[in-house]
Amino acid sequence: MATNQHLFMRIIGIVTLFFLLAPLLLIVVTSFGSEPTISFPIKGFTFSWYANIFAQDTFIQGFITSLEVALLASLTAAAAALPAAYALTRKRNRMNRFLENVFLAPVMVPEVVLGFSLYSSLVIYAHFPLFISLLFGHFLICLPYSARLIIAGMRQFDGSAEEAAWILGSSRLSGFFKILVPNITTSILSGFLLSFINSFNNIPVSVFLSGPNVNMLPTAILNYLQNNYDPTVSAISSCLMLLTLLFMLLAEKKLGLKGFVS
Amino acid sequence: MATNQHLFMRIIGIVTLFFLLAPLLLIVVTSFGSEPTISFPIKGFTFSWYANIFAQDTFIQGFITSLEVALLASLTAAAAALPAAYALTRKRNRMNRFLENVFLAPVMVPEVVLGFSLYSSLVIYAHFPLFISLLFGHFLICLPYSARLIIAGMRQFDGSAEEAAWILGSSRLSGFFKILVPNITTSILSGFLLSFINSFNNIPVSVFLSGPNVNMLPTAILNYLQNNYDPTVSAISSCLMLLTLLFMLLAEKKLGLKGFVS
Amino acid sequence: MAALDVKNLALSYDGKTQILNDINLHVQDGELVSLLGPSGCGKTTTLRSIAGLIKANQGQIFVNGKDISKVAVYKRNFGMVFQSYALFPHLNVADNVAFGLKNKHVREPELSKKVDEMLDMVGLLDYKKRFPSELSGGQQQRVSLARSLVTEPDLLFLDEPLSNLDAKLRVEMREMIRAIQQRLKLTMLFVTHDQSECFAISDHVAVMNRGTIEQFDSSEKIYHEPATEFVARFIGYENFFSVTKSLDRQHFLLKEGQVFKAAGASPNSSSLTIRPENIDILETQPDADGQNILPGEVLFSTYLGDSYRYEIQTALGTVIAVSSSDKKYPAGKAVFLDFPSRKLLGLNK
Amino acid sequence: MAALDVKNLALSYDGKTQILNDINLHVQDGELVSLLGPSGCGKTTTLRSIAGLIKANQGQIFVNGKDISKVAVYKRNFGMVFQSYALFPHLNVADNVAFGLKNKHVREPELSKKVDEMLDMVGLLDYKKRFPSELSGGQQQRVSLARSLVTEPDLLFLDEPLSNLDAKLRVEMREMIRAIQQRLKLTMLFVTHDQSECFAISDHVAVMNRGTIEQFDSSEKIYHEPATEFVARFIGYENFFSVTKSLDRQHFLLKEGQVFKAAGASPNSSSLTIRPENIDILETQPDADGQNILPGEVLFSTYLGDSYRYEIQTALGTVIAVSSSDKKYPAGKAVFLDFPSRKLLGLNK
Repeated sequence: MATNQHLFMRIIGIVTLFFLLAPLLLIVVTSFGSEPTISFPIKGFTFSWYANIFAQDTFIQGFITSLEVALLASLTAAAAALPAAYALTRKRNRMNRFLENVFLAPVMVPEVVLGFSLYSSLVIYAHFPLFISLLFGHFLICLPYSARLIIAGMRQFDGSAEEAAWILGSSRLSGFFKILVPNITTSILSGFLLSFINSFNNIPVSVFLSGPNVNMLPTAILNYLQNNYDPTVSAISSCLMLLTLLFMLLAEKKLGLKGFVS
Repeated sequence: MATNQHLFMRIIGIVTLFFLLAPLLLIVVTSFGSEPTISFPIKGFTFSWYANIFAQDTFIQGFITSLEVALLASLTAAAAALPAAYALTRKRNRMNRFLENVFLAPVMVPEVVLGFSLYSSLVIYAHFPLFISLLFGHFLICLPYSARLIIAGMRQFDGSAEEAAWILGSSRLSGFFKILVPNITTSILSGFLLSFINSFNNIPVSVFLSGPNVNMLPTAILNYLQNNYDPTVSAISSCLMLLTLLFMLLAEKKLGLKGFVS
Repeated sequence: MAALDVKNLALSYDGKTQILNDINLHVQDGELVSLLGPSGCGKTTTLRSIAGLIKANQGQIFVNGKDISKVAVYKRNFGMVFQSYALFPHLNVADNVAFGLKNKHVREPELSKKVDEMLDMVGLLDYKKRFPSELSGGQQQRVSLARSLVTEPDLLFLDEPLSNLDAKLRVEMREMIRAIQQRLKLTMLFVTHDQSECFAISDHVAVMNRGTIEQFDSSEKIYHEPATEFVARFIGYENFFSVTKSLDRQHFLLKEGQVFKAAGASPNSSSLTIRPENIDILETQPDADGQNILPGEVLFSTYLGDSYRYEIQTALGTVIAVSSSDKKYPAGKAVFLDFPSRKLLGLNK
Repeated sequence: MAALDVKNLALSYDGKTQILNDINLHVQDGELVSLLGPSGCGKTTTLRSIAGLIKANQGQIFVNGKDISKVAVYKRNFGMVFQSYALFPHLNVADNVAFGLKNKHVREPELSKKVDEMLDMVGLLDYKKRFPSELSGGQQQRVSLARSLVTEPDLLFLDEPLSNLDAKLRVEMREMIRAIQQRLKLTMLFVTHDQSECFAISDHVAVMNRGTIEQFDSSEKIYHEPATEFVARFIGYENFFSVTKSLDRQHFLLKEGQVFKAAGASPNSSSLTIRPENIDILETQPDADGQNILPGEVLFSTYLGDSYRYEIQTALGTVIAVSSSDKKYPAGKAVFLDFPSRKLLGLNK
């Protein structure tokens, strides 16, 4: 059975890989096509669709907004998750279990509902500025990723090293920053990267909390596609893939991708 | 510092809870409002928006499509992940590590790119039926969740129990089904539930692979909102939240939520 | 170093179950005292309470006569060696050892000098730049020892420091700890569940059971004169005979009707005990008066390398005897057991 | 049960490093043979190769003279007790034990009868309906034993079955295993790294080192006549003296220039060894001819409970001696060591 097993797995692997990779490759190829609509095989070769990205103000501005929002949301989520996770992992009582669920809960609310409810309450009802609302929505998206990885990292780290630091004359605060934090940087960074990618690529929340001058890149792409079907979208998709790939390679190299994909 | 720590964490917890729960509660409340547009506080009380859900063919049909697609995609993903995870966890070599990354990869492709590429290749280029393409996109969404949880479950299960079964006269196939599978049902079910919820609520892939008669509920809601801002959306959002909540309670009760939120 | 006094230490997490119960300890300056007991007896909790890692509900802790019960853990000037080594994974060996000194604001060149001296003492000077993950368990434990000694603490705590090491290393490490302790005249409190480790290393031993100290005495006294059946069992006595009443200063009537002479037992002993290796196995009934002689039948034997261990069926139940004679008695063999009256100890309940 | 023969078993994963090297074993019907060695010596790999869980590159395995090397593991009719117990967590005790019988198509009422008999034998009949997670480690291991015995296997393998149990339970379990083995005349192969466990239970012992068998002999012979320095070290000899040449049948010139008389050593011995407890410590030089007498100075002593262990500085380096005398020699004390010529063993390299 061992070899049958292996064969079966390879077939699944190859089929998955094909149906996952072929469409992605197709996008990359069509982004260089000279025809005015996306077509395959391509007739001529051009870089003009890549140039066109920069002609579209909505993409440039979307990219900048995406960077800003993803960065700020990931940072604040990590900053909030770090002390919270510390308090949570030191003691295991009912209150802490409840709070842990709160920190991990947003991931379970259907994102369309989350986006719609934030839009209705923060933007329409409370008249929060759109950018602040968007940022808060993305903070909620990022929090579970950071919290999950930091909690896991702290659970894994032997608590007696911290106790040793106290006995050797470190206060609790100093032990936290000198001993605990340096030993869970991988978890903190993984959580940050995962937050960033998810926030950057998010659609359901961003689509509700966008408006004039506040539009993230994925929603800008979606909007553009409603009126155009030209290879500019292929080009920008290729750029996004390239960025994600670079990001992942960096993460794999620096962090060993620990807890990153899985 | 211990008490400061605790206080700080509570403040973060309460703020998060407030900004997460208040908007959700607002949606529930407005779904009962009698005004023709969403407003708060509500002036009158009515169930008519819930009744209106059933008057909108697009919601009913979207719900049915969502159920079908999420169910089929989760099931096929689990069926594919089970033997693949088994082969992967038995031996740790380069080929298997590569294949493991393949099974977990879809989660790392920006969903807007995944949706757009599947639409361009499967629907436009290869002329696959829309429903099949949608199903395949959701299979890709589900696969990482099932694979991740089943792989984790198998890693955790003591392999010598299977060896004991072989020595006691079970073939490899019989050991797999009689010993391994019954001991990782929690992982299998958790993976299935997580797949199902993510598939059911997905927007970025569904939005590209929808069309006449093939439309999932979240995209139907999105479409509806582009022309209307009446409490019907609040009502259907409330229903979705209720469903998710029931689902989670069921999962917590049956599976102890093991590896479900985290 | 310093003397330690613990007075009436008590701990309960829920106010109902008593984890520690009226713990009293006196450790002299330069002495090594062990807390010995099975897992769950409270020995580690006692150590952690004294160190300040756990807050006791009640009791005082005095170091050189000064009450430090209210002093924060990081101001107590103690050292501690953990079972899990508890090294700082992100710091190399030298930085691990220097950590406590830096907290005390010791500066270069004194810092490096002290670290080097200490690493030299534990034989790891060549490993200065290594990281904990690159060291074996024994090496990690030596770094841990160096790290806790370099700050010249008033007291050194060792929490089962050897139990993650293999048998050979365990003997080496315990001799090294004992040698350093005697050379530097350190005051140490050592927690272990291993009686041979405990006897090899300690000046005094506190045997703990269910949160209380059952006996606190010198190693020799604990070994030869266990006070209670629990202590006796824990340190390797295997035969226990219930006493119905004492007939005179030396003779005891057992539950089963036999009379045993026990030369040193107190008249109010509730049971008698003897080590398996102190019972003599005879093939024929001796000519003597037959006192302390019991007939029996060999049930089962085990080869121990230098001796045989027998389970022998007697009128007093199954008796465990160990004989270092080269001759092996087969199962079923009828023998006579001689219980030397000086080796029979009296126990309280 | 059956006899086992292993011929020229060899294993290498990469074709370069030899994991197992020319392993030969003969286990008679009804005999218990142990594989003893440090971790990484290949003892578990040998066991797993014989059981069929690992495919060896070379060699044959015969059961009752029949070559079973090519037979699939699930058709070999063996039993195995794992270190991790390896019970089926989703099945209760009775179903765990019944698992192998069901694979052999044993039907009710015979099935229940056999299961009950076996559970009765290991004393767990009352635990039939419990699940593994509700049992203690010792109980789980007894279920594992029952599960592997109920199918009446030709051979029973035990892979460090006791090493997850605490000290007391370990002694109880090993005596239970030995008793059942002798009563039912089972053929067993037992893997352990613990020499006392090994001697207590085995008829024959194979001491392994780096994938080869260094010595395969009866327990007594291994204990009293270790063939190599590795074997001697592993079973507790601590003093080794290099031989420069043998002067006659009994006298050996040591590297340091001394001459030792060793009554039983072979003339081509490359070193002499003696157990710490066989060295006599004397306070004054004996009147005799001075043969096998060495002056020394006590460096360090350790209390072992029933005896003291000394490190003594001599012209032959540090000698380890154990004295059960009540008298303790302090550090610095000048003593004379007597090495009884009958207790000095000769070793090959």
